[in-house]
Amino acid sequence: MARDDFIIRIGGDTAIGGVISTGDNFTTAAARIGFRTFTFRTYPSEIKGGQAWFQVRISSKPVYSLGDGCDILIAFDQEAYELHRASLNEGGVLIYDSGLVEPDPDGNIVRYGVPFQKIAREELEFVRGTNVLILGVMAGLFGLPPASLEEMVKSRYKRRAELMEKNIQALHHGYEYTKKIQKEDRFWLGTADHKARLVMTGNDAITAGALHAGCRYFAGYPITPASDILETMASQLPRFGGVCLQAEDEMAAIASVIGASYAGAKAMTATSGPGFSLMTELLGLASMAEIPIVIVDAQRSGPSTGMPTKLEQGDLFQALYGGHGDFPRIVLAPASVQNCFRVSVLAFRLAEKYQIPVILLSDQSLSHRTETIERVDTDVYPTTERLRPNGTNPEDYLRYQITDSGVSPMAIPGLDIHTYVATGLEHDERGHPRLSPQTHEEMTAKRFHKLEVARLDIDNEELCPRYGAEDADLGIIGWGATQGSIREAVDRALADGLKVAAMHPRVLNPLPESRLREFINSVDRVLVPEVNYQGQFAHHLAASLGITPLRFNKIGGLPFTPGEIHSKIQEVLVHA
Amino acid sequence: MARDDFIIRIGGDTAIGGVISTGDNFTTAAARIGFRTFTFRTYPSEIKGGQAWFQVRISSKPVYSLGDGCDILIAFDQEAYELHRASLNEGGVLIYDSGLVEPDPDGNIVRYGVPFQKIAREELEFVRGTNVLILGVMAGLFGLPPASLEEMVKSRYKRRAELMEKNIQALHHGYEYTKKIQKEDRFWLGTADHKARLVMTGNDAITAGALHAGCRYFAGYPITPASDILETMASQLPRFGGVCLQAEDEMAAIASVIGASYAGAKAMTATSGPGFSLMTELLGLASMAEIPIVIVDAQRSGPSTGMPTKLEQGDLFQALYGGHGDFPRIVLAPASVQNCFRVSVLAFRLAEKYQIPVILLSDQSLSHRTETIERVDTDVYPTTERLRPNGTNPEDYLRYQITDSGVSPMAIPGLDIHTYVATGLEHDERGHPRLSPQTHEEMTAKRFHKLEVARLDIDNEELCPRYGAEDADLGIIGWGATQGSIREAVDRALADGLKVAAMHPRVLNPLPESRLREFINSVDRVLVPEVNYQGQFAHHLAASLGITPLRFNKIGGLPFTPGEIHSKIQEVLVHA
Amino acid sequence: MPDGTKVAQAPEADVLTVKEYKSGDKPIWCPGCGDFGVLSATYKALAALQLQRHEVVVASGIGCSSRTPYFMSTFGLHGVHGRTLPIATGMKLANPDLTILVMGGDGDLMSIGAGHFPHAAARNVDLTCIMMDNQTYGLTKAQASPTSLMGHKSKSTPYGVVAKPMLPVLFALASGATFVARGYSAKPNDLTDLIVQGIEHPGFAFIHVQSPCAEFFNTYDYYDEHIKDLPPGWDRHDLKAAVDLALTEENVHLGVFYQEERPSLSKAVRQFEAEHKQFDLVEYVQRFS
Amino acid sequence: MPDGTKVAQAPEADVLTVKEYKSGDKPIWCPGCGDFGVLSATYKALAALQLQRHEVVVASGIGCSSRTPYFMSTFGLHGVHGRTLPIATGMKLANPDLTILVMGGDGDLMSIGAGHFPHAAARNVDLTCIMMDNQTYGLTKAQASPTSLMGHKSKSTPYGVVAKPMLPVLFALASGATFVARGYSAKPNDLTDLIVQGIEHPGFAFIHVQSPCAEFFNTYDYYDEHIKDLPPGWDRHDLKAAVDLALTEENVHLGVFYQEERPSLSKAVRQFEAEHKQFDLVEYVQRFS
Ligand SMILES: Cc1ncc(C[n+]2csc(CCOP(=O)(O)OP(=O)(O)O)c2C)c(N)n1
Ligand SMILES: Cc1ncc(C[n+]2csc(CCOP(=O)(O)OP(=O)(O)O)c2C)c(N)n1
Ligand code: SF4
Ligand code: SF4
Ligand SMILES: [Mg+2]
Ligand SMILES: [Mg+2]
Repeated sequence: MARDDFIIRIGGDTAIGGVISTGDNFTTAAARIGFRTFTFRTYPSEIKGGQAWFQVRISSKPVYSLGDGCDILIAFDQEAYELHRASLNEGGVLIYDSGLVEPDPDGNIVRYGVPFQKIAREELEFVRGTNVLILGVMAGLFGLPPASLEEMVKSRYKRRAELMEKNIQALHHGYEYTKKIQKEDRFWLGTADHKARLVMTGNDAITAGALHAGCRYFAGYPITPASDILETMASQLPRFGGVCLQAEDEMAAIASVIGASYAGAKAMTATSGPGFSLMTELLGLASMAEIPIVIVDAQRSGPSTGMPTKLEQGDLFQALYGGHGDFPRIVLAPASVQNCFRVSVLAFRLAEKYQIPVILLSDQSLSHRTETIERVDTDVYPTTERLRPNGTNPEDYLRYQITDSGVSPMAIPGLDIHTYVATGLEHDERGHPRLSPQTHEEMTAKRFHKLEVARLDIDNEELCPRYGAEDADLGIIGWGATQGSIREAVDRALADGLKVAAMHPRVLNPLPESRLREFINSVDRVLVPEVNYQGQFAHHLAASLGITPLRFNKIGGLPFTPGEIHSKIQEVLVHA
Repeated sequence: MARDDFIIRIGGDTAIGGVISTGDNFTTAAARIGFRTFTFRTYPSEIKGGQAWFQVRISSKPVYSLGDGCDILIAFDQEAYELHRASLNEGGVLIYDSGLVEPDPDGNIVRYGVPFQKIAREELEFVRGTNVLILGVMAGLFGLPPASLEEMVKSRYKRRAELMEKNIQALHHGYEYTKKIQKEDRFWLGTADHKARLVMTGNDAITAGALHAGCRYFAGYPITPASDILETMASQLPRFGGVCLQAEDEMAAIASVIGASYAGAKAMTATSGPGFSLMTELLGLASMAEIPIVIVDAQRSGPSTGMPTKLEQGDLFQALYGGHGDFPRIVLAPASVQNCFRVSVLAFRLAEKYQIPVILLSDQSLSHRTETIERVDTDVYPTTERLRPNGTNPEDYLRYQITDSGVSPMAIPGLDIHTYVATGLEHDERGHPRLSPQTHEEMTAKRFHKLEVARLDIDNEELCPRYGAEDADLGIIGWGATQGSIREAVDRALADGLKVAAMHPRVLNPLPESRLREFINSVDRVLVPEVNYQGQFAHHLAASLGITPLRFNKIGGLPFTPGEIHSKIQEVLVHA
Repeated sequence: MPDGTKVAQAPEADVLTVKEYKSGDKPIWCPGCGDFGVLSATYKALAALQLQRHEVVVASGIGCSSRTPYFMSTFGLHGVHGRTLPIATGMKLANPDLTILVMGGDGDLMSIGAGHFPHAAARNVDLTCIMMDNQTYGLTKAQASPTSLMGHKSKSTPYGVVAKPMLPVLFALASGATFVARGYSAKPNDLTDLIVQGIEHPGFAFIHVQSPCAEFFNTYDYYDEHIKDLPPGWDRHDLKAAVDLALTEENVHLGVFYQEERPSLSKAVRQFEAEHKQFDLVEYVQRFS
Repeated sequence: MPDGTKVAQAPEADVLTVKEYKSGDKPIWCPGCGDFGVLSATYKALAALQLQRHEVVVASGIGCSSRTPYFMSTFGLHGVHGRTLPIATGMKLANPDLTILVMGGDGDLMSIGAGHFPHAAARNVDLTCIMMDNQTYGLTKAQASPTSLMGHKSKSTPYGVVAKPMLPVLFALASGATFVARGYSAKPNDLTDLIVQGIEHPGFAFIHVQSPCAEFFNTYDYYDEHIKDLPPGWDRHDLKAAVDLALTEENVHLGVFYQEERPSLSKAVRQFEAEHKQFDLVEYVQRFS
């Protein structure tokens, strides 16, 4: 029986080039006709040269994760073949450049050797067309209508007729070539629903969410894997009436975001670990002076410079606890690309509503992978404006008024006549410096009280969904981009007859305590899988909820696969 | 019966001046003849003007804390009187400038009004002698031999004969004046042991410890309450053959400390919260590149600029968890001025032995208060040198060799011929960048393993003392400068017949787990008092040891008094 | 630019006098501190320009000089040490109609903040940066600062400063500032005039003010004696002359060293907005389909 | 200065050639990258001076250019973005016999590291700072840098850079650097000579190197055409002339703009040591009794 849910991996040296673009093009073409896709990409640390790889899972049904291993491996060179051969699933397909790769005999897989480079050079006389040639071969072998690819090539080279011509020729050459191949595998894309969806990366979705939420100021300093948020904001914000600044460093970036927000704009910065660490002092200022800001931290593998192109969920401690003194901040973690949009809008909602810094923790896999997502219905995500001192007599205006919610009206220079001084010194309700014990107690309580009120906004099913068995023995609590793999693992375990459930909060501080407690109380044991060494979320849950969860940690720069989590579930429930 | 353990508080506006110096002089004179002293001082945030106060507890027996309230209040002005009147204990003494202060009638206290300013102006014709006049009055009233004060005045003005003369006159004038006063209180300094002790602040003791441990490079940026470490290092390091640099900011300070240590020097920086936050990124570099450094964080009341002249134990989260990615660091907290010396030496020992950043958390009270301490016997605190690649063939040299202890030999440029590149990128044993999952796993484990080995060094009675009842119902776990108050509170509770004990680890990461577990298991309930809002140490203990301690938090810039902790013990054990 | 309706403005006094720009708070500086003169010049400059209080923001860092916002009835932000220029840059970009003053010390702007200064100048952010130079760290009690002279003995440099002092006017000129001037706190009227010009200048205006620390480093006598006006006939559009003088003088010339017109950052970025097709989110996400 | 015994030195080759200064690792730069030229000039300079490998430290930050230490057989430190100058300052102060090279990019030294640069120069730290200027951020793939020209369109500035470019030579001169030069990666022999002079200079030596990014901003044609030597008869001790030229030229003159003798930081601080009575701890604590 043909399988239309399969995983293609493409690997090769970036000096040859085209690994990522070949994958991207195939993905886009498939998505345009209604297939769901889920990609992953990883770059070498070298500037040029070194192995990159791209993986896409394609299906006519929704897909939630990268899956396990790969079903189809396309090896551009020998090193790629050697690096990935072990990941090829049984019954999988190896496609390789027969001029460059010498695969070992292996009866468990199907092999198609094609002399890609040779054909491009000798038959097409167009070496740069190798990638498109490969695309044609992929289309032919796995049933993607060449028309969809042709359309893409056309739009890409629409201003360079000659190149367009040559590429289309290469595409068809590859497609026709497959007629000479005896197809021995069972992977075949049937038909999809032809519904228009979006193919976005996490960074794209976060940016789109921010623009929708009303972000009109962005400042950032380039850093992998957050740079493309800066780049998109630089090109798009002026079209939305906003401003983007490439700052001289990350301190300047967050400082200017604080200034912009003080002056009335919804404002954001995006960075990765090293830059996030540099923002520590100013994060405290934003919290103390109660200035709403959003900080995206696209986590990468740390510490220090670490592995800049690899993923890790290693900045949670810094997000939750970084900075001197006691101050509140809100920490969010989107669980998928689709979810990035919503969580980005939520970040601005909470920042503006509670006048507090909000940290959105993404990671390298989420930043750069694409998913097909449903078109966002922006009406579902209303925007939020901050509380202003409307109507108050300026003489009576208390910028840091102690209120039931802890939130005080914030005047905007130029718009409100309620002048005040925002300050990082301890201060009274008017904002005047005051170093008395009582003031410090009251004001600290006021600032932290906002977290308690915010908790009520987020302690709900939508932002803390539960999945799986009602009467579970094992409860998995995950965060961030691991959601898809956990979900598939839970499905497989349920199919095994195991009683397992999962909860995946989007808000990590304040915790949705009642949902979590209910969940914890409903299961025998709690397992917290995360891509870091110390078990940072498990630590936070332990301290906050008084539990002692099982920890399941993976580091090394690759995401959890559903299979790894499934095995862990089995280990805990079956073999324990 | 005369009491020779009492507390003097002096308050007044800094615009008048002399509050702190009067207290300091009285303290030094008392200490020189063998009395134990324990001081506290707090400054206004204004540059000039605003209320400062000084407190000293004096006794012929060892003193461990500031005590409760005060027994003798010396009010320089009306505001000081009003600010502190409620703190004067029953049966206490109010001494006030009868020209400036109008005290309310109060039958529970003894009052001595003296027109200090008027006497200085009219009788001595030497207004600047007011403070010394007051000193003379204090000496006369409470039995401090005027000779000891005279000696101090002499040495202070040894190069200005005329001033010396006038001051000595003022001193004796004050002393003689008291003969006219009818003494109605019971406070009287008897005799002390005349043993020579040192009067040091915490900052002094930390600096002395560092110099003893072999610190030969210091860089810092001025910040209250750490500036005097910089200042002392600037004047003293050249005398020890070392170098001190006032850096352009805190990032430069820690960066240069990393550079100096790389180049072979034992190196340190000192800062307070805002500067410590700025060091976050480079802290990660030191840990990743395994470069030994010592960072003193003299905590002050945060967040942000907060209350720069007030105390708080609010930077523990930042010390334990600050920074992106997973990386180990060691966190120490001295418990008293005497203990500062030892812990400072320990900081270098652990840093050099484990090639790891060590954070020494002091706080504003410890930084600036003085205690009489026993002369340090430096032989008890041996210095430690780092492991070098002695004898290894340079070709085979592995800077980041995986060893049983996790510690690898570190070559010093110019001294060793084993060249290598220190790096913040993930790296193999040679130090070459390597971004493979396996390398990252192994190297992360190597780095964290050092904490496990270090734990064996510190999980002992000396560095984690226990105090109080053997069979306690309540166990108190404290950290840092709260030790003295906890100790006195435990003594009082034991005297009440309550079963209570305390443990006070000097090392907060890695935790002395076996000592702590043993202690926790030996008591029914655990109480963690700390001067911060979030209960940062309680949180850390909860997550690390799986306990749910009672939290007892105080904020506002003042230390716990023994009475406050005693009441809490009673509340938990008696009224619960 | 910020969303939100402009609140009906309360009737201001017809003419705003110096009094109106004062907050109720009494400056906490030491008697004789130069910063009093700078503050009063600032009040006067605002009054001279009749700026609405709610359209002015005074941003500062940490230091004695950085306390200024509390003594003004305008909007203010008292931030952290050294980051005022980027904070102010964000303010101006987000809300370009505001008048923004950055006020701080030699430590704040030239030591910990030294990395932001050349960039703010190069970008020509439209704001007025008034640096109160007392050649010391006042608030932390008398350590050396980047403008302390070589050999200066301070608590942190007991054997003397070994670094060459930074020359703020030269630093600003070399960084591309479009208005560079020097004032003296003890000449508040001249200083008022410079601040007025700085605010009127459409770009990055840097005013280096000699503002002695009466408490820890009293230099009144020195400056009273040495301060002088720029040479007669000074051409404020001659960058080379300005640089050459700044290179050699002893930080004693008062007046406008240099002025140039270059599009300010906030103007330039608004230009992008005008030149490019406006999007809404629906149009924008189109590109991902 | 560090404690610890000097380990007997292994016999080095009698004469050290370029080969000996190479590490086993092949540079990972793109073909044509200017940094190759800078690296080879550095090898040659070390060979010319016959420096012992274990007495040289190459310190760098983050960026393509900052990868240099891995390709050298000397000691090295590959730190974090922007902090190399203070790291190197610590090295030199702690261990003054070392020869220290700071190597990094225009982003590393002039953007995120801009705050440290003037202070290292003012202090005259005895090291050689080689800045490989490609007017872009190579490693993060082609965003604008502080030396990008106005109007330059990059991924992060799609509508053009609006800031005035920083002028590294001017910046160094204005900050008090005592040796300031410019080289071109495509003229490695001249560059070798500059590096030799920089290392021999007893103080802060700054060498601005035009080192094009072949991948993202290929400026070879421009520089091949425009690069020229300093005017004939150039007096490297004339600060005013150097500043005036740096102010107006297009970053194209090669050679030593300026050199001056001033006590270096490490010399100056050792002086303190010599001048003051030595203490041990017992003597020191005496003052607290
Ligand atoms: C990050 C940080 N480091 C250090 C300090 C301590 N600090 C406060 S003000 C100041 C310097 C003050 O000097 P300057 O900026 O010249 O202002 P002045 O007081 O002389 O007006 C310092 C170092 C701080 N608040 N924050
Ligand atoms: C704190 C921090 N911010 C950002 C980055 C990302 N980053 C790495 S290199 C670089 C700039 C590279 O430009 P440059 O210094 O000019 O070196 P080049 O690659 O051009 O040689 C940036 C922004 C980082 N590593 N650390
Ligand atoms: S310390 Fe100096 S700068 Fe600060 S207020 Fe006093 S006189 Fe002014
Ligand atoms: S990206 Fe540019 S700077 Fe980096 S290695 Fe390639 S050519 Fe050199
Ligand atoms: Mg100053
Ligand atoms: Mg560059």
